[in-house]
Amino acid sequence: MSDVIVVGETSVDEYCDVGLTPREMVDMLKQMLEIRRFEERVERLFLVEGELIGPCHLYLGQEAIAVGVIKALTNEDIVVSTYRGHGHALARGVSMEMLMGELYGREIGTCKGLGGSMHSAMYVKKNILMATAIVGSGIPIAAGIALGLKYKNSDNIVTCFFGDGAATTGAFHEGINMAAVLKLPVLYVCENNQYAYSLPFSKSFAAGNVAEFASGYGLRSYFVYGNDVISVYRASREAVEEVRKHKSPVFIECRTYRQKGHGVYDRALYRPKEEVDEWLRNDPVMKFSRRLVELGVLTEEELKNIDEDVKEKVEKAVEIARKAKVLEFGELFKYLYSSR
Amino acid sequence: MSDVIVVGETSVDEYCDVGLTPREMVDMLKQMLEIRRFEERVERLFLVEGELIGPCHLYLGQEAIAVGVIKALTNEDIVVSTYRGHGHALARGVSMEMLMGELYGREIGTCKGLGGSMHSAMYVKKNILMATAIVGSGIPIAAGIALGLKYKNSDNIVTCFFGDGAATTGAFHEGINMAAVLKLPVLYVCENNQYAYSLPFSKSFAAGNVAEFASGYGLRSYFVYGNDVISVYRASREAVEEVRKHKSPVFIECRTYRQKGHGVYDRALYRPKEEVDEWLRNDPVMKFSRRLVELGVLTEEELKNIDEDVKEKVEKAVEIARKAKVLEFGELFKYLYSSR
Amino acid sequence: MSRMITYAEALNEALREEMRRDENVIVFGEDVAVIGGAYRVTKGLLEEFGSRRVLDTPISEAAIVGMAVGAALIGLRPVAEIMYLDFLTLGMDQLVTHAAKARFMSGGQVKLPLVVRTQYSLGRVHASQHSQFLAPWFLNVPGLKVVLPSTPYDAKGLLKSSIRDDDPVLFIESGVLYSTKGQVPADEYLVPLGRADVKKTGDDVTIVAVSRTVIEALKAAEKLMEEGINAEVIDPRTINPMDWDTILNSVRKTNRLVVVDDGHKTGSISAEIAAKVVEEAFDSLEGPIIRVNSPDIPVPSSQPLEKTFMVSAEKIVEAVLKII
Amino acid sequence: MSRMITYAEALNEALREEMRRDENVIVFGEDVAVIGGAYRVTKGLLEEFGSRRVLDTPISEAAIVGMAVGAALIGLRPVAEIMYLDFLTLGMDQLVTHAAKARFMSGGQVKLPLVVRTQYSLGRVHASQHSQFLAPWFLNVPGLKVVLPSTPYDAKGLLKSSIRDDDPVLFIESGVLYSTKGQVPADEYLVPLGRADVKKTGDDVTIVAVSRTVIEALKAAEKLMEEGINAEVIDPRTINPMDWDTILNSVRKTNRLVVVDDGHKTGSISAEIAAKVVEEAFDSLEGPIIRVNSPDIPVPSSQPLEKTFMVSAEKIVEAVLKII
Ligand SMILES: Cc1ncc(C[n+]2csc(CCOP(=O)(O)OP(=O)(O)O)c2C)c(N)n1
Ligand SMILES: Cc1ncc(C[n+]2csc(CCOP(=O)(O)OP(=O)(O)O)c2C)c(N)n1
Ligand SMILES: [Mg+2]
Ligand SMILES: [Mg+2]
Repeated sequence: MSDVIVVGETSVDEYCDVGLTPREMVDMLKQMLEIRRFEERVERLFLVEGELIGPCHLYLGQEAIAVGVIKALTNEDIVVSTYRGHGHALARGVSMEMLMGELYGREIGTCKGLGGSMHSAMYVKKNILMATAIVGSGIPIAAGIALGLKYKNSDNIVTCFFGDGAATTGAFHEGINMAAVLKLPVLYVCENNQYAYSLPFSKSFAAGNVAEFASGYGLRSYFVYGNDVISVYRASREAVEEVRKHKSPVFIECRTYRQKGHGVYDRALYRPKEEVDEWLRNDPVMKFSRRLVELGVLTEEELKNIDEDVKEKVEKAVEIARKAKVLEFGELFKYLYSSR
Repeated sequence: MSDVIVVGETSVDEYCDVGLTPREMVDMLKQMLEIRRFEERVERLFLVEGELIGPCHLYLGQEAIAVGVIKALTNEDIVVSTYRGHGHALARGVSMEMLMGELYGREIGTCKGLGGSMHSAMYVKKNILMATAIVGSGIPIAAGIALGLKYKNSDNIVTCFFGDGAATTGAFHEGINMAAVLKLPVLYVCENNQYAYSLPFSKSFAAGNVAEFASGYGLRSYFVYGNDVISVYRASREAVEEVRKHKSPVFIECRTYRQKGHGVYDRALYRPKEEVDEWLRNDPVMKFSRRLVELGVLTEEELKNIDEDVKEKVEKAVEIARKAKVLEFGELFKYLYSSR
Repeated sequence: MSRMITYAEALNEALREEMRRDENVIVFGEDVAVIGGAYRVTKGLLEEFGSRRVLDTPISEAAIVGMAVGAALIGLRPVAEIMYLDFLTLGMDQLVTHAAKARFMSGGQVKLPLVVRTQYSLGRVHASQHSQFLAPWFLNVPGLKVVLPSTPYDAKGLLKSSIRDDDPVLFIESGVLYSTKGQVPADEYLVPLGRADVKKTGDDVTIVAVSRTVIEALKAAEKLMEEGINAEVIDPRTINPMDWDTILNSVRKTNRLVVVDDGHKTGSISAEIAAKVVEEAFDSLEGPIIRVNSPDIPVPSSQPLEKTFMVSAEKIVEAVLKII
Repeated sequence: MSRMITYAEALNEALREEMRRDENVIVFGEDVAVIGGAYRVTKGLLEEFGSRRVLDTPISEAAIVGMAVGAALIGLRPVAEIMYLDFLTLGMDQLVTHAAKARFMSGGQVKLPLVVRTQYSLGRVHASQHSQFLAPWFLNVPGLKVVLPSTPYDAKGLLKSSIRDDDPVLFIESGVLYSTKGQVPADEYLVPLGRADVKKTGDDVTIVAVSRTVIEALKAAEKLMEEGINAEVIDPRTINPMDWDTILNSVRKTNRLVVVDDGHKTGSISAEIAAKVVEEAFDSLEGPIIRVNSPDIPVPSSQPLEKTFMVSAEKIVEAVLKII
């Protein structure tokens, strides 16, 4: 990987050099826990309570990426998300009620119930301008947003999340080449969880990794251990600076693992047990909380309290969403056109 | 270009080591002349006589590629061509009358007049199974043909021609990745004439060359001086062997130059004069004929005779095409479906 | 002998039988091999026919359809799966500009015996980007054949015919119908392309319905019966080519027509059927032709809203009552 | 004050005026900058507005449309060119599944003021892959607006309105009309979207025609005049949303309808118009509605065959005579 900047796991000793205050690190852990507990609850709402239905793609196991990348952005930077977007939304500070409300199809939802889980991360007030359910399609859209930012001489950049499966779409190639040729300020973040639905990465993509392939477009490209939030943050901070300064695209591949099935109903029996176990042992939330305790930034007790708070918050969101009302059908026609 | 096999111009001294008989070399020159004189005549039929109309893309300047690559194939190997396909068809031995007939929209045409210039190279009897006018679209189609060949345990391979502009299409990425992942016997030949219509290669593609980018898919990849038919042949022979043996895709980029406009009506004033002149000085037909004379394989006199014969042949094709009849409109409905 | 099996099982049987019968039939697409398809229509094919004939592909819809074009050109009979009809928007160039035209534009030099199988998910809370019923577009693509089965029996017989057909076939399944059951003969049979099926005979009004809405139309016909109205329900099954004779003959008999499909109303399949009938059988018509369709807005995700959005037996009954 | 200018020049003026008026308007696409477009519609824009606002892109139709979506989301008013309507098959996902739905599926959070300009080349010996009239597909895509001008005047006024519109607009030009001339005011004007134009008034029959076929319909009306038949010719100009009132009122007056467009007959724009009229104005109709379209085969390249293939004034006259 000659052309690629590799960022492996960050040792605890290095934590102090990262430039994050203890407070910031605890907040990052809290966000990761919010995603974790939210998704676990959603899973139960589908599989146990049977209260939610339809497609839903959990972010479990990838928490370090959303939190690490988004921590490196300003609130004004734009985000393009996907159908696996709950994590991006929560890391951006979208309220749990609204997110849960969207899953319940309620008017209080981020998209008033019209988008559902797959588009629930689309929330303009938090500068998430798109959550697409078409694999790869966010990549050229992000290029267009970047074109606009550059045109307006804005200092903001756009960050576009997508999976390893997206790397085999035409949109990936056209979009990244376009961004590279036109020099557009986009940070492309490939969350390589090693599966595109049932297809393992090795059978999906002809190159050994996405980062190196992307460097073929002449981009600066990072290959990052994606289960370590601090590693993700370090790489992202550097990458974001680069994008902002040079107004050119930069690429990050984060290696991670989808802890659950592709969608909430998928039991994912196609994966080798050892592989799953290996990655579960490297769970990003456990890893980070252990480190913070080790580092003395947090006590076990405090950790437990945070977790309890988060769980309560999730439960409250469920309560609110459950009781919220659905939009009137007649209202839908208002959302078709802006003008008539 | 670490991962790429570079094949520069072949010196006359090396000609004897290539493994071609003098006779074969003279035949190759004759084919190049056939393309040259055919295209020059076609250009006049459009611009001077005004007898032909519609889109038409001349192969002038690229003759070494069609002839060099196709010489390395057997007649049973499949070819996928494009709208700039007259050269491929003639190098494959498609009759001039039929090709010219197609340009005239006559029933004797390769496609019975239904395809016109842009599809005229599609001639199944010579195993040219597609001539697409949609940039890049032949690339996945070639993968499918290769899938079929491999499935049938055939020793034949498929060769797919396309331009530098095709390298920026989604079809390029999806098609080559597919061929690489499924290990399909395709030879991909990018004729990089340095322009996609008015767009110079440097503004079209983020990477410095297509060959190196393609090696990112894990393919063996060649970067070849495309105005030397012997260089093209040498690289192709090696590449074809590789594809045939390993049943995997191989990539060749031939650097060349479009001597005329994009289409026959385009005066291409957007190109620097020095650039055009430089490449005209390296005209592939002149280059090869001078070498063969130098080598003593051919006298100036014989060369002139061959050229006269070719011109006569072209003129005869024009005569025949002119007089040929157009299909009855009612017949068209027969060609819609194979079955009903 | 016949058994009750699901629509998905019927499709699976069709694939199996045709793969056994003809070595040239191969199957590829996203997630079709190892897990047997997102909706299990290709389940077990990998086990029976091996990885040479059943291939998982990357997420590359344009290349999947393009590969089908190439494989057909060289003599195979590829059956490519596009997981959702929505994703076919990414393969339109290959399907419309290549598969449907290669034969014609080459003056008949080639044939393209390929099938693109896909499904539309309206009715499964999949939201705007996964619920599109894009079938009407393909009415306007000469060179393609387009099939939309509504029952397990038709699904099996039509898929078998599609695979044997020498022309490119777009085979659109209904996601909500996968789990519906119906009688399917144990012995081999085919349902020919281009022939409509009269699902119920009647004299008072003709209801032409497509895919999922056939089920709703039949429910509507039952309710109408209670009110003494005897509706004829016709399922075209193939919309390209359409079996105009069956439709026109029915309208000539009943003199009244309601057309139904799951698409947005404007530019729908129903529009074409209405236009053709008014062109060819104007004198038989005793009232306007009413279309029952989805409204002209994208599909909302929220379940109750999606339900209101969709064509239902009630809406069909209402339409019939308007013209009777 | 008005001048005779070409359809292409009128479009060029529209772009220039809107770019002068609004900094947020930018233009990009293949070959639009340095050479001013394959058909010179964007000629001179690079010189006047510079390379920040007028960009040549690689051959990447999906990314071109996708980039327009993104640019619109962030507040620009991009005008993207797709060189041929045929190539829009490569950008369908972005146009149909993203541009047309983003506002709805987000519960109205965003607006997408983008224009995709393209042209269809039927009539220019471009063969099957470069002559498709795919406009009918977009009737069935709620969330898009679709415009097809037939005169230089309309071309300019409609393009200006499209650029100012806050919703995604697909603007389909006719390649054969680029060189046609017409009166265009020197002063600024707009032609509103969603309003049909009565190109000629008449009482005996209504002819609704779209884009290039409007010219043929007007020629047909002249010929019919010689035979004492006074036809009304309506150009919808915007097919989505369609100005139904104008069409329905005309049919209610003339009681007869012929519908014309350059698409294949089955699934055409004409089908929708016929279906709507029969649904809403059945009682006014005194005869069948006849459609005049291209036949249901791809476009042949050979010039005489293409000519026979296409809609002509003669074919329209013939259709009118059938129902009068
Ligand atoms: C273009 C397209 N093809 C197929 C699908 C169906 N699908 C949804 S997600 C998915 C897998 C995507 O894998 P990846 O990009 O790795 O993201 P992940 O789901 O692992 O986060 C597939 C095949 C789709 N939504 N869009
Ligand atoms: C998908 C697509 N986009 C645009 C065009 C219009 N067009 C035809 S050829 C061409 C340039 C192609 O350049 P390249 O691939 O380098 O091939 P060359 O013409 O130089 O042989 C363009 C833009 C097309 N035919 N197909
Ligand atoms: Mg993945
Ligand atoms: Mg080129």
